Amino acid sequence: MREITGRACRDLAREIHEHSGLQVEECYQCGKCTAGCPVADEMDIPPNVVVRLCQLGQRDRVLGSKTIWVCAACQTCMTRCPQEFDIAKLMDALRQISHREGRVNPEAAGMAHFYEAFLDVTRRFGRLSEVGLTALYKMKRFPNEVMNDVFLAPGLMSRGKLHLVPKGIKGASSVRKIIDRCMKESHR
Amino acid sequence: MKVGYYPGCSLEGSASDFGLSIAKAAELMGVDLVEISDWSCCGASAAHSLDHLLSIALPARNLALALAQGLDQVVAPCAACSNRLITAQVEIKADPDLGARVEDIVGMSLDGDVRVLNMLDFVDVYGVDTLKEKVTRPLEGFKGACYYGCLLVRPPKVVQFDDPEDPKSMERVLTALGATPVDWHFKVECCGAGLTMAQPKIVARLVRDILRNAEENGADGIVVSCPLCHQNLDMRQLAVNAEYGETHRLPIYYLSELMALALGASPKDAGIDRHFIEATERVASLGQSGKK
Amino acid sequence: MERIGVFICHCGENIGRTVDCAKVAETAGKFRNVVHAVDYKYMCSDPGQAMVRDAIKEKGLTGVVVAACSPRMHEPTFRRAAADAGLNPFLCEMANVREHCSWVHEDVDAATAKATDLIRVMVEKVKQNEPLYPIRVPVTKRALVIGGGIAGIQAALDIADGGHEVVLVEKSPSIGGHMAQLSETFPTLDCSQCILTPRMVEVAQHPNITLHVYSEVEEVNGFIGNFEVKIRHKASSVNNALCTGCGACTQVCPAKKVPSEFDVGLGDRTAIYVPFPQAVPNKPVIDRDHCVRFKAAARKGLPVTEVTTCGKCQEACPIEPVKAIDFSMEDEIITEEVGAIVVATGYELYEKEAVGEYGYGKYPDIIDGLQFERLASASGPTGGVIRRPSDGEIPETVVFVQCVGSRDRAKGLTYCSKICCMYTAKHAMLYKHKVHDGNAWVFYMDIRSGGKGYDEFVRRAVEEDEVKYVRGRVSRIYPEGKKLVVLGADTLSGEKIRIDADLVVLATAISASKGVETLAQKLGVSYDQYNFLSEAHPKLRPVETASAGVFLAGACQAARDIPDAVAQASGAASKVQVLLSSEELEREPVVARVDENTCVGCFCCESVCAYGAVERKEIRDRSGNLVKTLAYVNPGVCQGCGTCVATCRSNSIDLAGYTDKQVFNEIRAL
Amino acid sequence: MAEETFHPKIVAFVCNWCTYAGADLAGTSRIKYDPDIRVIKLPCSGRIDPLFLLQAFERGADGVLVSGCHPGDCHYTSGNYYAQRRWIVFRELLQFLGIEEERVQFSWVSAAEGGKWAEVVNDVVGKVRELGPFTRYKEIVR
Repeated sequence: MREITGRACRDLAREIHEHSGLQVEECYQCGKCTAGCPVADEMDIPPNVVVRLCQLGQRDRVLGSKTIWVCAACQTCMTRCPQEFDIAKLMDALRQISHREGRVNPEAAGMAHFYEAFLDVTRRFGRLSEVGLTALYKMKRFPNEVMNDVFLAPGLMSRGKLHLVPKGIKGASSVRKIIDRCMKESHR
Repeated sequence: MKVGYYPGCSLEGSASDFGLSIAKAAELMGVDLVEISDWSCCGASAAHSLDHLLSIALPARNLALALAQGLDQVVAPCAACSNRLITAQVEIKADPDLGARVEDIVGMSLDGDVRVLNMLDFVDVYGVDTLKEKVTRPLEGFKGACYYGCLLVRPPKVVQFDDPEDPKSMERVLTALGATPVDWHFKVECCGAGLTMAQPKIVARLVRDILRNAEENGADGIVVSCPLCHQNLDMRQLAVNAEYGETHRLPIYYLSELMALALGASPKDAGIDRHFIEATERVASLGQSGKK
Repeated sequence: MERIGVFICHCGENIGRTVDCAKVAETAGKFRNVVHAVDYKYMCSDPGQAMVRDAIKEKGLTGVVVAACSPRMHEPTFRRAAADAGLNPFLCEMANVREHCSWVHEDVDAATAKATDLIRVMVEKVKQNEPLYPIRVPVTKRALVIGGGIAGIQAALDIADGGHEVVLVEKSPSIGGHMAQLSETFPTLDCSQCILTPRMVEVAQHPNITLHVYSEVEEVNGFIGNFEVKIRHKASSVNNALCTGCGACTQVCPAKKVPSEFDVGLGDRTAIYVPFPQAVPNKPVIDRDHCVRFKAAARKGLPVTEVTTCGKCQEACPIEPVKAIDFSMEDEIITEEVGAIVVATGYELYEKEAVGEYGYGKYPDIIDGLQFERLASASGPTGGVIRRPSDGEIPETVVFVQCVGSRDRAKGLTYCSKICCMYTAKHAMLYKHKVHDGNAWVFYMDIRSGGKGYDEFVRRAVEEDEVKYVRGRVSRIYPEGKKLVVLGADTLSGEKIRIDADLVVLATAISASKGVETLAQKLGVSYDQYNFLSEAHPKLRPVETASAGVFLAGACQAARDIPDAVAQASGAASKVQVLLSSEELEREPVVARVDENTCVGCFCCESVCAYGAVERKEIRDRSGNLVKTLAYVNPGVCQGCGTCVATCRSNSIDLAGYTDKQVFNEIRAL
Repeated sequence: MAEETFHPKIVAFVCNWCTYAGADLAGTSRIKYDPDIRVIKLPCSGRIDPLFLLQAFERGADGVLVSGCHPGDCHYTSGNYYAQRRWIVFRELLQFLGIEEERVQFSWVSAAEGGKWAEVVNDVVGKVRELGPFTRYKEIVR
């Protein structure tokens, strides 16, 4: 039996409130978010249960869940939530905390790696280049995923849709500064 | 008409056709697109997934640049970009402290107002009727399923764009171009673009559902206004067919491509030849009759 | 020489916690003319009241100030106590140190200081108080009931049976309301019309009831015991005195495709119509917006009598020599005098057209609860066979969705509609009884079945009739082929659920009927943010309103099921009978008085008085010559708002209980 | 600069049916608000004589709040309407006398608006606190 304590409930509720101004108790568990979630079937914990676990102070379970990384951030849940509870924002918050604390669920590491790669490239060139992104992402994923499975690079290039060498921009350095500074501030 | 322009990263890469068609359409509309000089990535889904502050700061840099350049309106054709830019604006307005912090991080001022427009806002500002008058090749007989996806309409309180459950603005434009919008039911369903790379299987399922509903309702093609949606629906179709042993071949058009086309551009100039799913054939002969 | 007594109540801890009552008593004791000041745990208790009575007698008090709760709560209590001790009750005032002080402040010193001030203010006021004596006004022993649904019918019958005349006003062509539309009723499943129609007939035949259908309240004047109500009788184009209700006219009417209000758009009616077979009165009306003749007249811009178009109904009318159908009929304003008013205007359903995720009412096979009632009703458009509107097929799978609009902050309605859990269970049951191998799904958030035999009823639906209950809201409904795809979730198993349904029934929220707020304003009745009318006290005065003589019955006050509506209606009726049982009413003597010596007869007061209480009084000399005309305030009509007082140029009007002297004294005390 | 907060004397003239009841509701709902206010109950805002306000100032009030039923909601059908008309005239008088308008606030609070009553009070007290003590009346009348 898992331990559920009043203190744990209060603490997590407060942490989430401080992090993103959300009141998890606003959720009355109608399940409309789960009902409308396009990727709920691929989640290990349904969205409404994620909120429920937050109400019950189950920090480790939510931060370690696949769900928060499977979430496609499509915002359907919050758009239809009868309580106007911004569950998409909650998912963001949990992703951020989970990533910061290195608790990303191994099965969902792909998404985290993708986001990391995304920011790495942006950090280097100031803009995103799909080639760079793919390359970096694949390096992170190797050997879990093989090079040619998803991204149809040849096709793209023949259609003039990929540039091998990403266009750098003058402001690249300032973008790098922004990213580094934010990461530093947030990790404080 | 002069208006600021924030192409966003994908228009330089996988969505070059989007960029191309916008340029062409703008030219034919007589609109002068002023690119934000030295613009940078908005951080899209990665930033807000990993760091809230960053998800505000990256768009903020571009807003600051736009302001510095004296632009009061900026078109951000990519739905993800416009969404992030607007979100940043909204959050900064709501929380002055955050604003100050971001200004400090970006090292530029965010004073002043710059209105961020998605493609449909842009046409709206330009005037649907004005556009209609400029049409030389009405796309008569073309039945398009207008697909908005997530980021154009959600979150409604932030983007404040059209009806989040049954938006109509793209239909209005399509009609102005002489085409016929079909009534279908997946206008605002998610295509899973954000998951493209890491969760191909999920994406295949989502894309399939969208394609099927469009086909069932008799669409000649799906019309989009977001590079991520297009990339997904166009490129993924082959994957879907492989995954489910089906034979979808539904052309996916950018609204801007159809605009350019209706305003007289050739499919090639409109970038329509750059798709994965052959899309030129269906539209090549459209409106020849009505050609002035 | 004034001798004032001050009594400070601790109200247990309620006041004592934040106000240092003993200290206040001590300070108050030092006020000028205060000869007695004490504090006590519960002033409203018998011993507390005794303290007041004794002090009045022993110390010969000329005025009393009780510092306790709001006067709205206990002023009558203490005034009675004063009266018992031989002091005129209007020489007793209350200082509100609970609602306005101890409950809203935390700092003891600040609260104590404020309490002391509030008492000083009242002490200074009471010094200027004068003995007042209740005003007696006659009571018109008739009642008005607004709304002819089950609540209005019950109230009207009870009052009428009590021997008082009742005027019943209904805006539609027949009484019966929503209950007449229902098929069966929970939890007994007895036929709604079978139990309702006898009551409707009773109303029509009752010697004490005057029925005005197709009518609306236009204007309300006067006050408790003496209301004057103007009622607009809309032109029905049918002379009910002549009409026998034979129905010949409705059979020949060429406009046959008018969506029937009674069948909620699932069936059609003619332009001249009787809303339903058992209608009371069973007399048709012409719906002028759809009548061929009236439309033609409107097109040509001619009076309807000048056009020759159609007129079939009039030809078909067998009444001779004067036909019962009279195209030239116009709206008629009837004036009724009553002593009491019962509001029973009922409810409307929240529009499913407002729910985007369920298709904005675009899809014909997504219907609301009342529409399902019509489908299930033997007298309905499908003769009681459950057929879906789009193609008339019998649905194999029906999904019922609860809480549509209700308990939904995003949709602007935060309240529970109370009856949906029950009628949804009933609907699912009725469907299963009619389509045995059909599938009935119910999406719910909670089952609220508090009521006699209610929960057993729901359990029966689940256990005996195999209705599948799924705990979760539905996120979206959209068509796919001939089916409606319902995307829901079962929060108990954590599963996302997709059901391909043939028919979807939305339990849309109970909302206040449109325009009820305008009526409320005419009646001086307040209403909440959802336009439900407000009772005088949520617990102890549930059928009264803040406006004396006006009572509430049924769903106009909040969502109600039939038994509750009927019970409340009987409650309102008994309140009315209490009122009508007395020959005259005692009214608070808080009324304006004119000083004839200073009045200059400018009659500004007359122009601002909302009650027409200001009359012109002619002063004549002995030989009868008119000396001057002065204002005179009729104490029976005056409601004591004091607007005239503040308007009077020559400062010749004053308001008993709130005289300039009293108010200025209060201000000076600060 | 550390100075103790100024506790203004604020007189509220309220109608019995809406605002007084609203204030009662604030009480029953235990909504806390600033104690620097003293309520004087009148049957209707229509009863409020501009002289009451002047008297209040003369007796050293730093601010005055006048509150009645919402337009259309007056228990006496139209009293609050006349109160408002009178109020408009009175405001000009204030300007003429040179009394800062913020010292006199007019508001609608219904019997159902306990929360609003608390806000209105805090708002008035706050504004008057900023203005500081009202000393000018004596000068003006002299």
